[in-house]
Amino acid sequence: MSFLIGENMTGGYGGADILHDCTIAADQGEIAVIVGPNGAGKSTAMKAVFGMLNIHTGRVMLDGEDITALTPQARVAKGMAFVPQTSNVFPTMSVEENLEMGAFLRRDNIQETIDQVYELFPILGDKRRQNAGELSGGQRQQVAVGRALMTQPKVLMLDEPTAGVSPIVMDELFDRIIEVARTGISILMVEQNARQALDIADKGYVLVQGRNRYTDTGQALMNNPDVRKSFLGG
Amino acid sequence: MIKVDNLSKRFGGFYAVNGATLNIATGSITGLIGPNGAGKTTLFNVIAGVHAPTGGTVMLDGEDITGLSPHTLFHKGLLRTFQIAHEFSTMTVRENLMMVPGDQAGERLWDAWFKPNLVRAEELELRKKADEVIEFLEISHVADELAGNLSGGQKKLLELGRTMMVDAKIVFLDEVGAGVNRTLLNTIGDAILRLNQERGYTFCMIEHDMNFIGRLCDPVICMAEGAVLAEGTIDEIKANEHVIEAYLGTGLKNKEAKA
Amino acid sequence: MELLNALILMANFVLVPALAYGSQLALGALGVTLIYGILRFSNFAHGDTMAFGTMAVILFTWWFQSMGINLGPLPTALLALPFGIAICAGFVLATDKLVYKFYRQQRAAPVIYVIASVGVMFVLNGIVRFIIGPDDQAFADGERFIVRARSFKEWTGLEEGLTIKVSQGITVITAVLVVAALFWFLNRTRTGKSMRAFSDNEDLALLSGINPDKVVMVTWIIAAALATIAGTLYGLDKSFKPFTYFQLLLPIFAAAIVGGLGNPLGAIAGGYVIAFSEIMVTYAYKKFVGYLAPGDWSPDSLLQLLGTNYKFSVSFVILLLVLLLRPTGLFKGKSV
Amino acid sequence: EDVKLGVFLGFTGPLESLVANMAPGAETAITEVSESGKFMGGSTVTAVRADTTCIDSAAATAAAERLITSDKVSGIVGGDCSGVTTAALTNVALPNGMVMISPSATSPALSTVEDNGLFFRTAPSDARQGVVMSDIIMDRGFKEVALTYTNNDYGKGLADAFQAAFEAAGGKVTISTPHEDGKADYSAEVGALQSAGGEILVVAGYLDQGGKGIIQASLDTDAFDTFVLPDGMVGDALPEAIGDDLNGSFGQAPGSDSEGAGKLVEMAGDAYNATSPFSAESYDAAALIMLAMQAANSTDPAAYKEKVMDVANAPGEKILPGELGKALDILAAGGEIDYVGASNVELIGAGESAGNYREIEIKDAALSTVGYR
Amino acid sequence: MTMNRNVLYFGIMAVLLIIVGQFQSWNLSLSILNLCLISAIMALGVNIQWGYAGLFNVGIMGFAALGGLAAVLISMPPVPAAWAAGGGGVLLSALAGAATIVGCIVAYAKLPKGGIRTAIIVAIGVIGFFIMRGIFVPATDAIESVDAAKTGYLGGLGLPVILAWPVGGLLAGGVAWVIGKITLGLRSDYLAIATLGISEIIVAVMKNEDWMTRGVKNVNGLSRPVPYEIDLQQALWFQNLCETLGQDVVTFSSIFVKLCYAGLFLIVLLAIFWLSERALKSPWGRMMRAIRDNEISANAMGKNVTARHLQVFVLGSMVVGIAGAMLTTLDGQLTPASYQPLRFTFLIWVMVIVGGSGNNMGAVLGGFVVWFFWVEAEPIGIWLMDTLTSGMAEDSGLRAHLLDSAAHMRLMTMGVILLLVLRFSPRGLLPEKTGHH
Ligand SMILES: Nc1ncnc2c1ncn2[C@@H]1O[C@H](COP(=O)(O)OP(=O)(O)OP(=O)(O)O)[C@@H](O)[C@H]1O
Ligand SMILES: Nc1ncnc2c1ncn2[C@@H]1O[C@H](COP(=O)(O)OP(=O)(O)OP(=O)(O)O)[C@@H](O)[C@H]1O
Ligand SMILES: CC(C)C[C@H](N)C(=O)O
Ligand SMILES: [Mg+2]
Ligand SMILES: [Mg+2]
Repeated sequence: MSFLIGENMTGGYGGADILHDCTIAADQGEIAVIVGPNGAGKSTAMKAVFGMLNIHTGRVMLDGEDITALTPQARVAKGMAFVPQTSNVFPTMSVEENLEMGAFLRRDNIQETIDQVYELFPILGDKRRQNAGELSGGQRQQVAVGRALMTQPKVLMLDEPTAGVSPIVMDELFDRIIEVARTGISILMVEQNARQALDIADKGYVLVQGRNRYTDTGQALMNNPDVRKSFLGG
Repeated sequence: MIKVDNLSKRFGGFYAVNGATLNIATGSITGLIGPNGAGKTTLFNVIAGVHAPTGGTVMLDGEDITGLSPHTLFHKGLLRTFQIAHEFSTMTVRENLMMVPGDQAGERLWDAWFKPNLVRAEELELRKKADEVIEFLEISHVADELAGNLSGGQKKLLELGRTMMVDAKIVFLDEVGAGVNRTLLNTIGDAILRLNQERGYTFCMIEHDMNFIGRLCDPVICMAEGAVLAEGTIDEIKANEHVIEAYLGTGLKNKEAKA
Repeated sequence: MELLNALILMANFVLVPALAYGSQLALGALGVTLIYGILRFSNFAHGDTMAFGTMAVILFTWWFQSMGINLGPLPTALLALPFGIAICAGFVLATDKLVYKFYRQQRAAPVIYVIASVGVMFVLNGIVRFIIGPDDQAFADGERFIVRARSFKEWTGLEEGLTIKVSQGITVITAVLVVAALFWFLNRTRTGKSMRAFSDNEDLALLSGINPDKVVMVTWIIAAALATIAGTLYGLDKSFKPFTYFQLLLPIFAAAIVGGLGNPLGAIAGGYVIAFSEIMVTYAYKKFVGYLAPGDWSPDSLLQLLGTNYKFSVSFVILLLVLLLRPTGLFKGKSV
Repeated sequence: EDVKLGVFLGFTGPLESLVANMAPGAETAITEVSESGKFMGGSTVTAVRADTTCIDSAAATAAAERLITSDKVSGIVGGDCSGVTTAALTNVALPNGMVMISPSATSPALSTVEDNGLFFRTAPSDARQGVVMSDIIMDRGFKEVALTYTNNDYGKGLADAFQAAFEAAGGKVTISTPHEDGKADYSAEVGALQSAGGEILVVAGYLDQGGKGIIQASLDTDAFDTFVLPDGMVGDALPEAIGDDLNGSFGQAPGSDSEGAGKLVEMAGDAYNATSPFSAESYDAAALIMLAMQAANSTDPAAYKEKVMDVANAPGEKILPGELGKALDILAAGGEIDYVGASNVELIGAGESAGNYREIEIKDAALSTVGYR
Repeated sequence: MTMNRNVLYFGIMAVLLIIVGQFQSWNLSLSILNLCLISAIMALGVNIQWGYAGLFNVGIMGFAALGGLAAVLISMPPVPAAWAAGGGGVLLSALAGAATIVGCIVAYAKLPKGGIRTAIIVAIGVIGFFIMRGIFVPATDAIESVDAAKTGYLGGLGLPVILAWPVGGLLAGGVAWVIGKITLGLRSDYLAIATLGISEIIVAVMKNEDWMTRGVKNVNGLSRPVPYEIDLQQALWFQNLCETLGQDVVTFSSIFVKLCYAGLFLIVLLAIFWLSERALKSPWGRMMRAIRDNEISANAMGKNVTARHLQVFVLGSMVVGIAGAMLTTLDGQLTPASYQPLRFTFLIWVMVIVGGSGNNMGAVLGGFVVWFFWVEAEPIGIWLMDTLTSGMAEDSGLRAHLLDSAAHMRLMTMGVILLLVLRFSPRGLLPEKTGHH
């Protein structure tokens, strides 16, 4: 059993089900990447794992504990962190305050972590006093990831963290993710920059219409011609 | 077609665009790249009339369009998409598309009240067109869904779809590719090429996916710190040291260690 | 001498009253602005919340008075204030539970909250009149004046007097303290920041482990405290009458908006802008000019820019001018 | 048989606190008559309240409509404010042929309103009060006054009447400025009034509304120390609230030498304050309607409207509050009465109070009557 | 489904009115109905602005008041003595005012930009203002002293009052155009308070410019578009009619008059409803919804947001103005002091939201329901108190207190009803249909 697993999840936003018997999981120190066409239900699956959506069948387990019934805040307290795909910053708060909010539940000194984030994304250090709402799209994305890193989580969930960031920052980001994973943290990530992502992934999921279509190691999926053609852009 | 001359835009004490000068040739697909915060989106916003420039001019086909409002520019054939999708979230996908064309008779109150037949005929036409676009973008199954309920990528597609509803002269695309599935992005790339070749649209697109840029764009302009850093073909740009240092980078460092 | 007289005249009829009135508006506007800033709607029930809180304070004051407890020169109401705040907070929290919570869960549009608050306003209106009646209620005691015009004249030998009331002094000081405290709270403390975060992006606040129920609760408690303080100070200075508190709503909103909704500093600035413009534009400068003019000459006309019947209009014209230059108020407020 | 009377006053709105003492005034008369058992051969009378809101004509019209057509009242005591009274009169009472006796609508315009003889008031027109007030001020030797009035038909009408009378008598009004009731702050008004100057300040307002606010602020800033108080300002509440500072201020209110007012105060006891403005007039308005019914021996407005003036004026036995039973007896026996009531009612012209005024002065923080005019 | 809801709710409304008719009186029921009709029109006006375009206009009161002003200016007879005394002066000062404004505009256009230009414009403005006042004040004083108790104003044109309805619309629309030009750049609550302020200013002017409106002295005795009850009662044909119907002449005369009003109001309501509905369901409506949804995007899609906002602001205000003129006509008098934001602004908003914003049917229903309870809340409150206290001892203090407070229960009842409706259908009784085309 994996450290984090959303098992056989079925559910949606109140209308028709979006997810059908969908399973995603990540083990400690492991990077799991979800790919799939737009509207496949990737973000929905992430939200389901984070408890922001009702699933009527299936369950979510963290470290052997069933957390299906917990609220999102409670999951944060259990060491999960999530970067949503859209509206993922506090627009009228400064960059630094955004980061502080990421560490809201932490009681220790957070300055060190803040400095680490600034090191990772130097532009944020320059703009620490600026409101996040005034940042460029890519800068915002960096704030969002930075905010999640502030939690010092056990599980880090990222919904398209590289959307809109420049190649150099994307590389930095993936580098950092690998580092983070190496410290034993589970990473669950949705990506459309799929090839780069699968390249560093231990495990990959291809989701189509709310169902698991392929599940394999990152490399295996990359080498699967069907997957390449239909989902990775050839 | 578009001539941007020494354009600048200041926010508070900070110059987001700082003396940018560039040309977009008629019939080209010009790529615009640059690090996050280089001022690309701001440049678009100034050209498209969302922000008034602090200095400099913008010309469209020899006409000074500096500071004109977005809706005026729309009628001059200048369209743009938004980096952060700006769909009409309480309207259906189809309505989002049908509202785009300008000069609809039904948008004039008098005709809406007293010329129902005219309006009805026009609506049929619009609907057909909208359905074609929907089909093309592979979002038929959500055609009657509220746009606010679309997935992130679908919203991006809708954003692009709106520019396809009218005959534009020049279209500014702000990261249409971000968050779009790569397979679909290829299809979109084909569409852009087709619009460019068959209908003569000029494109200027911001993108961070170098493959996508490489496939479509010539020339490519790289911005940094509010000004143009380099311009050239994709290969020239890829080889430019400044661009590599500021933007492209040299790949993953940790990958090997990990394996 | 004449110059001094002129200055004292202005101080007595313009500066002091405008400062006091401005502070009263500011305290009210703070509550409005806080709710707007955090819970993102214009709370039309605020005037009546002020009335409710003040009513609670009055009842306690009476009780204390009847037991002979007092604060010497200061009004007993100050002693009753914490109790009034507690009751008002309890009531407001109950309202939230019964009314607003539902819309929060529904993620209703701000206008729905606004209209719901109109409903709450109606209900509060009835409750307050039901408990304490529609009449004026006297509850001020202690010393009334810090400086009194007549004594002032005697001391200084000037023709003009200067009055500063205890209630005015308390009001101005409280307003400044409260703003400073609120500003500090929102921008420097963890809870304060989490409240701003909640208002910025509710979902993301959840994802950061911020407890929305706590944010909402704290917001309402502070708002109730502000309302009670504002209402009590106003009542001490003028008088308590439920209908007047409803009428206060308009200038209070004007103040909050001029300053920029959601910004505590804006509320203070807005309060003074409204108060000073009301008083200065409609003031008759006849006497003032009379003192300054040489000899015994004094102007025939009143030298009044506009009659006081237009004083409300004046403050709204100023408001408009401010908004035209700065569409979200002096201090860059929010807008939903 | 049970006869219903409408008590049509502003229970909510800006005059709600005055009405709190007016309605019981009217209801005292109603209970008195009803309990006497002598009304129209033993009929009872009940009061039906309806809200004029004082300001909202539409709501007032609807309420009057309800009283007449649904509650089927036989007469209406009210309305209170001149504006809504006019609306209810022209829109509802007139078409339905209903009698209205207002205790407090004092606008001069109501003297000439078209009413088919259906409208009366136990309050005098402000045209008269203006003259009386001017005389009082002149007699005390003041020649220059500042004037502020509550910005409604009552305040404006009274202020105009006063200013005309005062200036005709050679006085000077340095400034005449309105104030809105129920507003948060009156510093601006007081500043302007003080600057304009004047020996005393005439406050044509309401004692628990802006009028009080103006006086309080004037005293606090020492802008004025003597005030002239017309009817809307006369009441115990004012000296009670303000205290010794008000000593020396003076004014007038409808009223007369009669013991009637005192009687009513006795009858009211602690239940309400019968010295509050228009409380006495309310009692009288209700009494008049019932007495006129008795005289006509009919509850049909068309019949008893003719009798209102008869019972109100001489000749006949004088009737004070508390003596309604006696009056009913006399009328039943075919005799004549001259209703004096709590406010010394004397109806003149088109059926409005002649205007007897009680001159008052504040002494030792209390109202005291110093004469009658 | 929605069709059924429409029928259901309007059916309930009809039943309520019938109950009032049966148990209270038909007169009352009809006068409630008339106000319901007017309220429905006002609610439609607000719905056009808010529901279609998302304009938070809280200045309804001002436009209703302007409609009322139109009723006076159109229908009251002119006062020749007042015209003689100061009519010329008022016109002259208006000319002076216009000249000042033109002067400022010319100076703005002709002179080069800079400090000097500003100074000259300010100078022209200030001098013009004082010249204007110099002519204006004596003229209005003269007008106001012409038989102040009865006239003291210029009077109107003496035309049939029904003309005032469209004129009221035009007047309100014209003023809305000016206001819109100034304020429509503002967003949400900022626009709200700006319009609220302007409406207060409009009412303040009507309250204080006696030469035009008689101010707080009110204008009474406006003429009517329908017969007078007294005349009917005397008319032979009417008496015969009553006889055949077996009705009391007096009662039936006022019922008849109310029916006439109801007919007129209904015609106006239906016309405005038809136009609104047609517009909403057309591409124009779609455009407005897009603008409401996202202005930036709509602008980028070629829609002239400012112009459309202005258009819809003017249209909505016109509708409110028409309703305002109708209301004043029904009242038969103009009482400027009665224009209170609670009654004329918030109550109308409550109607729109309770009914369901964005939906014309909803707005109309809201107008009906809310007005009905606004009027009936009082008897309901009293009845409630009576029932509550019926168990208590006759002389219990609490009972007396409760009964005394009954009148205040009106607002409370209203509040409770409002909260209940919003609770059980948060988007209004008849919510806007989204996702329809
Ligand atoms: N409203 C604003 N106020 C202040 N600064 C702003 C504002 N908008 C943008 N900026 C700043 O201007 C710079 C340029 O932003 P812009 O959005 O144009 O970047 P970009 O090149 O599009 O970047 P990206 O690739 O991340 O989208 C950024 O540093 C940003 O912080
Ligand atoms: N709030 C919502 N309410 C109703 N339906 C929704 C909502 N959000 C998403 N959906 C629907 O659920 C489906 C899956 O959406 P989801 O956001 O999970 O897609 P995704 O796989 O993340 O796509 P993308 O790559 O474009 O982000 C879509 O068809 C979308 O229309
Ligand atoms: C209750 C009263 C004081 C009313 C006032 N006399 C009026 O005519 O409006
Ligand atoms: Mg997604
Ligand atoms: Mg950008």
